[in-house]
Amino acid sequence: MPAKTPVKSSAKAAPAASSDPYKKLGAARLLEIHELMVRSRLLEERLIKMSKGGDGFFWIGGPGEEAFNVPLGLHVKKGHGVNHDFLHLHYRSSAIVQALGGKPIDALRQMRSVATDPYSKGRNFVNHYAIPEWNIVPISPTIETQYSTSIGTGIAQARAKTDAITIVNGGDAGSAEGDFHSCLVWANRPVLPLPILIVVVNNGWGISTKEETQHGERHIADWAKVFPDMPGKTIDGNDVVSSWNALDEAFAFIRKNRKPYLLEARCSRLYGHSSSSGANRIPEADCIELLEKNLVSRGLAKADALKKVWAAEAAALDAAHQQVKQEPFPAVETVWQDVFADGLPPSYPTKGGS
Amino acid sequence: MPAKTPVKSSAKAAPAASSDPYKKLGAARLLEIHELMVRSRLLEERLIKMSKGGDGFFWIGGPGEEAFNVPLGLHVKKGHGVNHDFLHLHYRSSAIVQALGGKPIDALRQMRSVATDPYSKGRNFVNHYAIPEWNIVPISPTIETQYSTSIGTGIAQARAKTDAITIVNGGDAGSAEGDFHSCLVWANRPVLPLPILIVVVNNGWGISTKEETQHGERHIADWAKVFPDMPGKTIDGNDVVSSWNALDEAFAFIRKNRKPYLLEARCSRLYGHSSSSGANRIPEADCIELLEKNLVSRGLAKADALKKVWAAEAAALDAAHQQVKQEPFPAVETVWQDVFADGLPPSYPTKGGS
Amino acid sequence: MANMAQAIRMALHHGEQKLGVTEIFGEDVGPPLGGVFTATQGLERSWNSPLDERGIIGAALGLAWAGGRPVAEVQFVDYIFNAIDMLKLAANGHWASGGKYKTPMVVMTPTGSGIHGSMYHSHSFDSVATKLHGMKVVCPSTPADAYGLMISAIKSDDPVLYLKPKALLRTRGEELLPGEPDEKTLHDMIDAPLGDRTKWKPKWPKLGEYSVEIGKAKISHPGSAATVVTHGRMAPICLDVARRLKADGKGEVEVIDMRTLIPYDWEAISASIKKTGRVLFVNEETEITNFGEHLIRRTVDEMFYDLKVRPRLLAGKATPGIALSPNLEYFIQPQTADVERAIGELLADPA
Amino acid sequence: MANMAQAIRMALHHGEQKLGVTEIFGEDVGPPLGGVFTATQGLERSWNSPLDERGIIGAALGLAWAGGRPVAEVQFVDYIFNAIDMLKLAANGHWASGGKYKTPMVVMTPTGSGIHGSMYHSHSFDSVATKLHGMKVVCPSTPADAYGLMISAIKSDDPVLYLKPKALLRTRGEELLPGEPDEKTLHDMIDAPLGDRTKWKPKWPKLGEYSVEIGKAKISHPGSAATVVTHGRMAPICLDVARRLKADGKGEVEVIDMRTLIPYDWEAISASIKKTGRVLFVNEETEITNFGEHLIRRTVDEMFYDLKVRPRLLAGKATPGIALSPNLEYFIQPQTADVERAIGELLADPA
Ligand SMILES: Cc1ncc(C[n+]2csc(CCOP(=O)(O)OP(=O)(O)O)c2C)c(N)n1
Ligand SMILES: Cc1ncc(C[n+]2csc(CCOP(=O)(O)OP(=O)(O)O)c2C)c(N)n1
Ligand SMILES: [Mg+2]
Ligand SMILES: [Mg+2]
Repeated sequence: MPAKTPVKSSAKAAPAASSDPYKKLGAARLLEIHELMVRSRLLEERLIKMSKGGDGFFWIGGPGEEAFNVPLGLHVKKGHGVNHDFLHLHYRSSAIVQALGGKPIDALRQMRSVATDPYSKGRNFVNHYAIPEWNIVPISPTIETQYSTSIGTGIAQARAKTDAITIVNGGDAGSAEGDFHSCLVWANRPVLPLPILIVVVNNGWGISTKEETQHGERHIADWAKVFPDMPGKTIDGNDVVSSWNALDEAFAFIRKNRKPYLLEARCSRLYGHSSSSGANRIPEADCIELLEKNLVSRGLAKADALKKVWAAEAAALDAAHQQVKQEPFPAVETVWQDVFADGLPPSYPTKGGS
Repeated sequence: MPAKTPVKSSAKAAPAASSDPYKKLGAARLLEIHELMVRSRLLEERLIKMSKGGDGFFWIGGPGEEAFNVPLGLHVKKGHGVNHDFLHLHYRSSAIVQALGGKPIDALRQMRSVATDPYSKGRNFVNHYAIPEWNIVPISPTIETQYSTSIGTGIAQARAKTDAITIVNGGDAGSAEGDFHSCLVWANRPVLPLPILIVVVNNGWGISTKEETQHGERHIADWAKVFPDMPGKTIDGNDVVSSWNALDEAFAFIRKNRKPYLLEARCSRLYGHSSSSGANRIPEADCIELLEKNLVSRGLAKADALKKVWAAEAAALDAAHQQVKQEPFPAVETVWQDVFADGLPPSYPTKGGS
Repeated sequence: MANMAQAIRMALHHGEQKLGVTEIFGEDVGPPLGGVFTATQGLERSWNSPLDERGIIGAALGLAWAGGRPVAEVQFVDYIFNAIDMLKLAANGHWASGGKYKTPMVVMTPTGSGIHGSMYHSHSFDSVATKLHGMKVVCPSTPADAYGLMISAIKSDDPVLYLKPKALLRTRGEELLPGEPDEKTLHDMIDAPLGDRTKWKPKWPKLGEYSVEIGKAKISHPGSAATVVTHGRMAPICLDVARRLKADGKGEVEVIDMRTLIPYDWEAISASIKKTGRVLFVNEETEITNFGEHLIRRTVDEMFYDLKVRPRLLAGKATPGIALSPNLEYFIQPQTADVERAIGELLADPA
Repeated sequence: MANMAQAIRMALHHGEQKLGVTEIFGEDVGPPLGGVFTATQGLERSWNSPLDERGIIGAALGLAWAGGRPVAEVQFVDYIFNAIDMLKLAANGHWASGGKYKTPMVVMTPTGSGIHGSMYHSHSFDSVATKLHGMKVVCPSTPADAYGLMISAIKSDDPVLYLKPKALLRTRGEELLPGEPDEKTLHDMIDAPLGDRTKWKPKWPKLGEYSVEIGKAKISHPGSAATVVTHGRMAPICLDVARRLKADGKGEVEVIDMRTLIPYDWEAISASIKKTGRVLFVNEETEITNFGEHLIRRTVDEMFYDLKVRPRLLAGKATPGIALSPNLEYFIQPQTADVERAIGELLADPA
């Protein structure tokens, strides 16, 4: 069983030796990750621009979490139904969705709330995904409720003969909600332990509130100390390789043992909380910069080649944005779609009063 | 600081030697406790009888918890306001109230829901106390919400220059609710730790649900392991002396350090959950029997004298019951009292429709 | 005749045998108790959850998203108020996801007064329930309807809130379910014995197909003198009063048992009002922001000129809770005498 | 002129200086942010709580029981639905304890739509709020009322739910508070600077005594042709339409801004209806089980023969949420044009 004591991994891995974790992971994988990180970052920066430019309203998203979220996405057994992994995500999970193969243009559509928004038909905020093909259940703006719903897919998978698992993802401040407790309690029931990867991305903030003012526990992963059967670990989520290795271990543990695992990843919050707080760049560690440094210094990539990734992704995004600008807004009558699965009964009140 | 590892104290203390914990506590104190335990037990048995005899309806109460609850009550700094201890209790706390000086007749009044019921004017179930003179805040039938309200009196006392503390009391199954989490989180905030004695009485059951099917933690007190500054301990709540000593330690720790303490007491549930499950005697350890055995075997009391306590308490209860039977039920218009603190406005709708 | 708890139990048995229900859970729902009202006794797929309503609704929602048809219980509706946000998520998930995620789940919970339940075993919930837009809401008043609505609730691809009137769970109806054995036989077959139950297994009777469509009210007593629209605990009371009025030659009152609150059967209600021109809405929730007031508003909107007299509401009094002392409970909550008085006034009102 | 957020801030400052408020708390309520709408900026007693609405209401209730006068915030009313049981405890504690425990606490929370808030920053709450019997419920629509109602809420020995219309928090009113400095001066005195705030302290203006009694509505526009009863976000819209109708010579509409939902000012409402015989209730919550429907029911009960035309409701459409895309939001939620149409129809209805 993995260590119960949180392990603070260092972002500065020694680049020498064949045991170098970057080299072990290998250039091909790292470049794949890098490309997805860049795509996710540029997507978020575009969304911010749209919010500021009147091309949509509220923005909230996950720039700064790519080094953790992309590796997480790449560990997912992607597909539909209980034999594939379920994802209960939140509004900072864009890089997970991109790693799974999400199309940036669809996020732009949700940002502009056009009729083609495939996640909510122009109803919900940006980065609120719902993708049944990949078991991404509807993201809700309500903090921490995903920890309660994760119990359900966890039960379904605990019953099934499968190695598929449930992943739930949320923030540090949200762990004060009772839903976090519910998830811990239900995942550790002796009669039916649940195969859930309980992730907390700790960016040190809940909007304007500092982590250290509210948390009496040393690490959020220390909640695992209550349960002898649940490992808990804290890692540096700004480092791709620490993230990758921790996720390797956690996924493997859960797939095999059908028991929960609590993983806390410390990440940056690069543009503050949301557009409400300005969405300006904050001087915190940038995981993509860090990865690029590590790649170049090890000779795993050339700076030039990395720059080209940025350019290509930006160009693709430009094109997507141009297209979305042409797309119509949803028609007002569409609000009556999807109220019920079997359609709106003719006598349902629809006038908004007399 | 007290041990973080739960300590299972034994009910069978060796009676010899001057270090005998019973002798250390002394006959006077033990006999005081015994009398209060008997009073509480007889009260509950009378309430059960009333429920079965149509002299009231639903019964729920705390027979079996006297060895823990009476010592708890005797540790309370009793009075009104932030310089006295606050109590956030639940429906099994009768022995705490008796230890503080509650009158058995008042519980009979609430059972029969007569106009003289001082706790709720005939509105609430029996054993739902509300005694501002002693800082016993209104007991609600909603499981675990007292753990959320305890935060508030805890904050008031953390701000005040006082050694007074807040005590919250509830059951094992209820610890699955988010309110338990809220209490742990708020009590351990680094910027304002709260002087709360967080009690969980573990009787092994939530109605018909066995503890061991739902709890992945070894002891409920293990939740303290999350917080380096909060002690946690599990004790045998059927034993007066174990209870007394653990409470001594916990109260002293909180009064002095102004920090929370998590105390789990294992107790019997002597008449099952409530009248809904029959309220018949269950063959579990009886803490009064145990105390009497310990008293007599040590020569701290004579069996005869103990029997007289039962007889005297029973007689007092008979008289009280006779009196309550004479008392009138509340008049229907009284339901309009206390809706608002400043009285019902004349145009408030009171017809129950057209 | 089955009582309502037995009827629900048999419907859930059908659900786990034939309709794909694999999880039936909640506080004390599994063995040995089988629910505080025995509605889940003897089922194969029932189990005890932690004491955590938020987790219960969350688990149901996750199970629905995973392709299941879970039936979750909140032990009393009085204890659902810490999880309204979870119910909202269940209700709005299909719409929020642009139709991507269906939510086939049933949340059942005992509602209403009438069991000397005091402040926290007497709550009604219609007002909040009818505002969980996207949620279907049903509330049977007879065992047969309880059975039939549970079958439809399980089959529904929408989340269904299934309100069980506390006061009626042990009452029997007048209709038999197809193939239902007599009372004594049924009891011996499916009621758990007192004492040790570890080896007990129910014998389930073979019932014929039976279901009650969601969204359809029932005219439990036909009439043309006035319309009474009700549901749940108040439905048998209204029926009883209507029968006595008829027997006494005092008027033929049409009683509509709504059975479904959302989407409600406006066709049935409006057709009756059109016929009678007099209408009383009866339910036991408090009178401020009451679901019956919505129906009155709609009646006034759409049928103002069909009304012979003003439409009326009979509901609970707006106290902060329902008091234990019986005279207080009977004062706060509508009782038979109140229904008699209200219908009497409705009939007597000069047109 | 102060905007509504500034007015609330000044009232809370008065509360902590003079009325015994020692705890003002909630998510991001303390420094550096001072609330997501800046309503608690610069206060001495404001602090950041954990992200836990149940704990927030629980803490407020405990503080009230301990003799305090806490002011707690739920960041958006959209996020209050995990703590309805806690609000019920606050509301019913005085009654449940037979009058033994008073509960002087204020829970303030932004309500309603109008900020492109999508599904979870657009909620209204009147229906649940008005069923928390024992709780007083207020909802100002101008900065002066916001100030005056906060003063009264703090002084109240009952729990008060203080609903702040999201769309109005940054709007300014027409009335000045006694002693209020001009806009620019006020800004310089009490608005936190951008950037580093660690050394900033507000300078509070000296205001004269001002309060608004709980339970008293305001006639914001007198008239005798028809009555419009409203509150919150819809109040300035109704006022604006009434003014334009008057200016255009199309009728004098009396606009009643309720300000208090519980206990509501039935005297003011019924007096106006008696005068006009025509009434429209306007609010932005969904139309099924809407508080306005209660007022219509009561109007029908008590004033049926005073009505010249049928009473009307203008409310939100009963979708599972409020959609983000602006045309969808404007379709779901009542807007100025809807008010114009509804008042037009009310005036045009032949008596
Ligand atoms: C139940 C609920 N309460 C409050 C909010 C408002 N809110 C949105 S994000 C946020 C802070 C979340 O902090 P954290 O959990 O650390 O996640 P982060 O945003 O830092 O990723 C708050 C309070 C909400 N969305 N839901
Ligand atoms: C919020 C809530 N949910 C459910 C109930 C119904 N209920 C009453 S007591 C009880 C079991 C409580 O078990 P535990 O916490 O162990 O306390 P005990 O009764 O054993 O002392 C339940 C489920 C309730 N009162 N409140
Ligand atoms: Mg955070
Ligand atoms: Mg227990």
